[in-house]
Amino acid sequence: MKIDRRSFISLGVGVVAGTTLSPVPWKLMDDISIWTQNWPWTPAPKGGADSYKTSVCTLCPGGCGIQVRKIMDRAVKIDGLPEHPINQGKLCPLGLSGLQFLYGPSRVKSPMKRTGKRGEGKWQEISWDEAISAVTKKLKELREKDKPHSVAWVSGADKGTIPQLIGRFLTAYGSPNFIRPPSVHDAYELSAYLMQGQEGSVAFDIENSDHVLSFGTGMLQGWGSPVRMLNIYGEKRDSKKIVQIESRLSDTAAKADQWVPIKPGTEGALALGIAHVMIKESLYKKSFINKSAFGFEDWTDDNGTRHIGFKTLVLKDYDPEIVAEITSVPKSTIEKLARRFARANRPIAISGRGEGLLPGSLDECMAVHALNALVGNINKPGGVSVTSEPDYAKWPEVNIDKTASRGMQQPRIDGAGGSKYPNARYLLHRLPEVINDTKGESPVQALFVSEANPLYTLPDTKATKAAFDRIPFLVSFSSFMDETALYSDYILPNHIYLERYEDVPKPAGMVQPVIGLAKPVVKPVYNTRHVGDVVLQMAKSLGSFIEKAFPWKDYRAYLKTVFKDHWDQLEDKGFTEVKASEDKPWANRFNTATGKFEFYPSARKHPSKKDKDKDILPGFSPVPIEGKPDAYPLVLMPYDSIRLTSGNIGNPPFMTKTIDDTVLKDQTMFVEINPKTARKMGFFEGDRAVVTTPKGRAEVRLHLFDGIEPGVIAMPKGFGHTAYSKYLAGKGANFNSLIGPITDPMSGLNTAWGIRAKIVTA
Amino acid sequence: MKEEQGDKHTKRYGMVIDLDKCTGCGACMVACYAENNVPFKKNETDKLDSLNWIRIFQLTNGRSYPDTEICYLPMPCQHCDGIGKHGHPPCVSVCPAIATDYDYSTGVVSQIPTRCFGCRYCMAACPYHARKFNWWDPVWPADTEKYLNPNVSARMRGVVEKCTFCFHRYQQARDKAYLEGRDEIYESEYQPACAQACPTNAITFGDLNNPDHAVYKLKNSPRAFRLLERLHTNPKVYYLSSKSWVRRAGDNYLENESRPESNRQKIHHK
Amino acid sequence: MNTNDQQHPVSDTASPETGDAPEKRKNGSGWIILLFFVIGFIGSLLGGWLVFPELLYSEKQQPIDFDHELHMAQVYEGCQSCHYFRKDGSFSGIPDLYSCSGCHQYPMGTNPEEEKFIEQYVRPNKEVPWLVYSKQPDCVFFSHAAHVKGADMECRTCHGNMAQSNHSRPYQENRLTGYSRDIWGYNIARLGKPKYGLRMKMNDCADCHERETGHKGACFQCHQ
Amino acid sequence: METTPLIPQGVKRCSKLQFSLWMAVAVAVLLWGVYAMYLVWFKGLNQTNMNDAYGFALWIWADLAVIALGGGAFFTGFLTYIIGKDKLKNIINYAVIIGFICYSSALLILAIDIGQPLRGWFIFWHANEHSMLTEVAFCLSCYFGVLTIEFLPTIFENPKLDKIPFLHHLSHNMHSIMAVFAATGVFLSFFHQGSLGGVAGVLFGRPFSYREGINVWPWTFFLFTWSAAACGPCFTILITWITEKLTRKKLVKDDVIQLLAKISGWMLATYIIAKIADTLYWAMVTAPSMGFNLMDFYTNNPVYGIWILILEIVICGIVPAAILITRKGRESKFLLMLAVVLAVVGVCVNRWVMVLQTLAVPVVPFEEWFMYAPSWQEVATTILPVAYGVIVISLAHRYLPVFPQERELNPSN
Repeated sequence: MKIDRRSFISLGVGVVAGTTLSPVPWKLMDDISIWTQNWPWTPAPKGGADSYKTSVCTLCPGGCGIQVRKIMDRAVKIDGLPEHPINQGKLCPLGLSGLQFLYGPSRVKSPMKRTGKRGEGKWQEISWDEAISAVTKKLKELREKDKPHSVAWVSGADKGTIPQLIGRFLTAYGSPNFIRPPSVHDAYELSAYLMQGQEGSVAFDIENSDHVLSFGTGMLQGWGSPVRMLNIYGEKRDSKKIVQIESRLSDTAAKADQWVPIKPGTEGALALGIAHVMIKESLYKKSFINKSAFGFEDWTDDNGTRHIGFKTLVLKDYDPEIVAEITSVPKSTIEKLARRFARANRPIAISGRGEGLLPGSLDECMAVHALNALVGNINKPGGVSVTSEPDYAKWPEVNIDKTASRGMQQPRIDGAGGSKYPNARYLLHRLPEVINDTKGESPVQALFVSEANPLYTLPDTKATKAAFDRIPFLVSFSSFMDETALYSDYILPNHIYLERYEDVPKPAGMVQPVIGLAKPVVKPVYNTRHVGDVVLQMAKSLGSFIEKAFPWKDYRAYLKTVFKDHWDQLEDKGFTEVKASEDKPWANRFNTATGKFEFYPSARKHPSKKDKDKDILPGFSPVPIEGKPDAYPLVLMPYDSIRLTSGNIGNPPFMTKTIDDTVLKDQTMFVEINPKTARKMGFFEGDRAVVTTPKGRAEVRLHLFDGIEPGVIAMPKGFGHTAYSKYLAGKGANFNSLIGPITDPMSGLNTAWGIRAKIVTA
Repeated sequence: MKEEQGDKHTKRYGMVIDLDKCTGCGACMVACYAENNVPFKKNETDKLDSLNWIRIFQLTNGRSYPDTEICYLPMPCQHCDGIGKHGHPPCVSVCPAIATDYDYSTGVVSQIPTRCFGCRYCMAACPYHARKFNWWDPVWPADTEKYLNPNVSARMRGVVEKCTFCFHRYQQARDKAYLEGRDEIYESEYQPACAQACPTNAITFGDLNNPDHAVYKLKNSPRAFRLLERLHTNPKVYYLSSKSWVRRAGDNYLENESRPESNRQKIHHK
Repeated sequence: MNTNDQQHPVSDTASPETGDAPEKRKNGSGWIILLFFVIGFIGSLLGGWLVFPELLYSEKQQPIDFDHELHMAQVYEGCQSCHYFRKDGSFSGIPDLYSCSGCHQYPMGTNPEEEKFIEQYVRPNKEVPWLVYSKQPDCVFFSHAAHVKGADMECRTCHGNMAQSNHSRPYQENRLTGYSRDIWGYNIARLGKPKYGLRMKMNDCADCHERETGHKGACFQCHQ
Repeated sequence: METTPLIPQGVKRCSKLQFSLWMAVAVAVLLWGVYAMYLVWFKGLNQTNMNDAYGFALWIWADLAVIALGGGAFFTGFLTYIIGKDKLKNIINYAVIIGFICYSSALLILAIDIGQPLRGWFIFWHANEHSMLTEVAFCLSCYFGVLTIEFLPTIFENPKLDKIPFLHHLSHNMHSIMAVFAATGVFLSFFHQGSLGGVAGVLFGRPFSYREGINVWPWTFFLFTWSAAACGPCFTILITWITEKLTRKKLVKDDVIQLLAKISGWMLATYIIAKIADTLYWAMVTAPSMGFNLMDFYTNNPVYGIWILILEIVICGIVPAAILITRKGRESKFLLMLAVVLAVVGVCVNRWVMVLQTLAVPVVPFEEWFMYAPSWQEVATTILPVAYGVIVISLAHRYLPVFPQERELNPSN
């Protein structure tokens, strides 16, 4: 038998025919497509019984209740807690992204010690024992050198048990330098303290107000408790008029009933112009002014000196014609604004810019607050009230030794509460300046940072970095590799909110005294530790009287002691209402020297002696910004977007994904410019440009936007991160690197709302 | 339909989005990503290469400072009923492999990524750009794979995906109803993630055929309009706006052509 | 590859010029050519129908040999005693360790499989990696509630008479797709009555739905 | 080498070296395309510049264009076997080969274009009979089968293969029933050319391409078939001319070309009248009912504006039609070739417009024009079929008796 080529071909044909009639090709074709439907590299999440855990979101001070859906031990979704009084089942994009923080790529997975240069990102994982002993060693060393006051701790909040624990630790250790980052509430609280004599948090009963006159507050962009504000907007839209005074058509302005464009920085003048119309047309609430106000009319003091009152000042200096010139708001608009405000049943005036991370000018805040007094809507439903802090976290004084006592008597490094700024409590923005201005050894020898990211959030990034370079010992407690963590010597990563217990104080601006409790909804994903526990362990390690000041086993035990009777409800429902013992928010009770609402705040201590009345009364002087108009013809302002976090929490990938392509394209951010300004300068939509300010420069693109005043340009806050993960780092520029702080001479607060700038083609 | 016997009528699930209330916060988008296992990339700024089942558009009235107005418009899949009797959306009939269909019992337009072979004809057919293509393999960095929702399949590279009105939630609600021996599911039992999250309650969802559901009344509001009604896509997503320029921006009109407010009602009840 | 071995003699004997004189060779080699065709044809048919299915599937044993009949005698609510519906209407499927260890914290009998279960899983608190014969892929939403509660179907209609089994049969897995062999069925041609329960490819679902409800149902009825 | 039996008798072919060099260039281009294809298949469609607005782009255009140009095969077949224009037998082989190349390229491009090539067979197995694309896929595959059958006899006529009696007889018998295949081909082509037109025409969400029509078939259905029948033969003429220039030989007699050109001319003329009527109805009735003016589709477009419409209808429609239907025009070599090129460009522009401009025009009023430029991978995979075509034609020309008149026109010395 000969086997030739043809036999072979024949065999092949037979094989083909046979195979075609066998299941092989058909089954394989099917199975291969099934394989593509179940590619091993496309995850198929495991199912199982689901459960819901309630907790509170602490990503911002909003205090929303959340329910976390879990499948077995995985957390798969965060939704709003329907029965929660603040958010009523709703949630903001940040809260909804929470699980990206829990499982995301920017977490610090274990305690770390820096091995490379600062900020280089070279780390060595260490154990918790090593980490805590390294920190306490440094603390002991500083105490031995009699310098406990050179330790400072930047804490993201000053209310709640964790900040109080930290404060107590510093007290026991001997440092007065507990510092919280600035907030618009600094100005609110200071105004309320000066004009009403009440210490506590300022609440705006927007729910029950029927006319909201907002001087630039980003009510729908993250101000106060964001979901509360959005919820009010959606649910009570028909029962109130909202007027937004702002130089940019922000989301809030766009959704307001009326948008009043204004020359930026002149909001205070407009408030006084409105006051002028109200007084002149006798539209103010006489019953309140006559009975409960001081300093409205001219008056004579005990020494027989004649003082001018608010009325005289406003009638003399703030005629609508003059105000129209200052603010570029037409006179007729000012009059209409005043009449509508005065005639509303429960009008409320609110000052502040955007989200509220900038305290702003005290004068402006007081001028706006004076409007609330003119309509008598203070400490009333639908108005502004001051609620004192609930006293659930009060413990016996700490017994401290001489070293600590000496340390505690040292002036605060940031100057708050000192002779220059007696009314301020924290002035974090001054810290870099103080350090940089000190010759020789830095006044801060060790800096602890928890739930804050000053290297990103402080104005003038360059100066901040220079100051940090002079601090020999830098510890971050951040859960994430943020800018400050990346720059520190040790990272002692905190659990994130979904892994830890923490009480959540009443959110800013809220009337109802809701206290929330964040609870661990999943086991800690990484080798992290609760910062409260770490503080307790540090105290223990320092020993003697410091240890004795902290008689609790761990943070949870401490928390349970604090909340006593409230604990069960907190554990069960996740929130409770805790009222201060004598709190009557609606009581018409002022604790000023006169017992009245003071247009002329006698408690306003002012270093200058000249022209006292005008300086003490709420007045207007243009809030200065840096830069000369001839070199920098434009004004650069930041804006807040609710889709972009600008505080210590970096934007999660989900939120970055929602950002429009007219705000960020590839890695470059857009600066908004009025088409008229752009045309004059020869720019078109999407053009690349360089923005330069006296503090820095940034490469940007231009977005032509009709909703911004000609001559003003605006950029979003929250970009320009250099840390976190590739999903955030390197996108756009940080506004804080383009601006420096401007200290309000009266309050010490930062007032830098913008800076002069120029743009040139890139 | 043995298992559907209890149904009193055919449902037509739909959505009413109140643009007067929408502040453009993006909560709907994020809630959707989180619920539906939508992945994310380093660069999501190319909106034509970015998986979004609902996307917020910013509309402006085109006037200059200070008369400018803006309006946010969230756009999910419109779940069109289509020309003629319902069941003929632009995308369904074009799919060569029946990877998308119109569910007559709920009115939901489905998309089955495992059936889809990625020809993208449906994307060409959809005037709303509601359909998105998986140009990339989805990647969940670090431990983010752990948060994936087991009720929604992750999509592989090379297929089309879109908003499903969170139909898995309907299925879950049905399961519960079966267990409890109920024929109907309650309005509150089936709400998509976007409607659930929306902080201003701008998104209302329910059965457009059911007079007890909130959407039934809202869709007949004088503020109501739909996108591209003139194409007879007959969407089940309605929008509300008190501003006439916004209502006009929802469709194409010839110059000098006025928006026929009265005709609109006719199309509604087709 | 034996084809290569054969090719050499072929090219040796059949020199290039053979192509020019095909007529001469034709008579003698006709049958051989046919024979080769038949060899190829029958061989690949046999390979395709008999060998291929064996190669396509791998076989695994369940971690514990489970006696359903024995357990059925101990429980009061039939299958749903262990394979129950959760409150939200979802189906629990194979019980987790927690459910089993309710009874089996300590040995209840002397069965070595039970001992193994307690030793290897209950003590170290480790979930049993059961292999699910009827496991559907991730893209499938199968509503047990609709079938068991809504349509009053019995478990064995689809799953076969599991309740009377005394041993866990081997689990066969498709090497390419990772699917259980039960989905396609044990007969590669998908003919005849299946050995265990029903075949569970999409067509099988659709056919049954068409029979029972008059239509196949919309995509989203069973897909997620 | 000239005597090797692989090359048909009595014809002259270039040297093996020359041929190898020529092929090497073509193969190099082909490999570039294959590399791009590999990238697309293994890394996914992110290798392209397509996006969610341009789900269809260069490839689908190439597909549509190549099928329209391949239309020469079915229409010439129709004329030859069914109408009985025997003269065209002298070019039908080449028309079939060109058609074969075009259709196999189209199938390959489709296989690259889909996101899940391994599931491509779903279009047959899970077919949705309502989808134009299903119709396209079925007719395309079937017609490709028909073209293969039509091509086979020519292959079997290779002198070496022809010596195998089985193939010899097979080839002979196939020739005799070729009319049946041609008829099948015409039937299939009518539907898939039409359904390709239907692909865009049925999109009632796209006012730019949506057309009313008869029953389920929009007007574009018929216009596509018509234009393919008109321009396909022009492409055959063009390729024949290029082949003649490259081989420096006359391959087809002028009267054959003239006949084909004349028929094409009349097809084109009638087509362009229908196209103008369709455009007018669309511009004046269909589009305005959807809220669009004609100019809405052509303004805001930074590249071509209204000129693309003028190019398609006037320059590449009316002009070539006018040339081809006049004897003088046809008989001038220059004008004939100009007309043929314009007609080919015209049909390509038409397909381009129906695919890419359809997607570029924003329908939602607050969206903007969408712009697109192909990536190199898309370009390479689109050029791949050209290289492949060059290779197939070169091989066919060298080894197969494609042109019956070649020997007569080039008597060997």
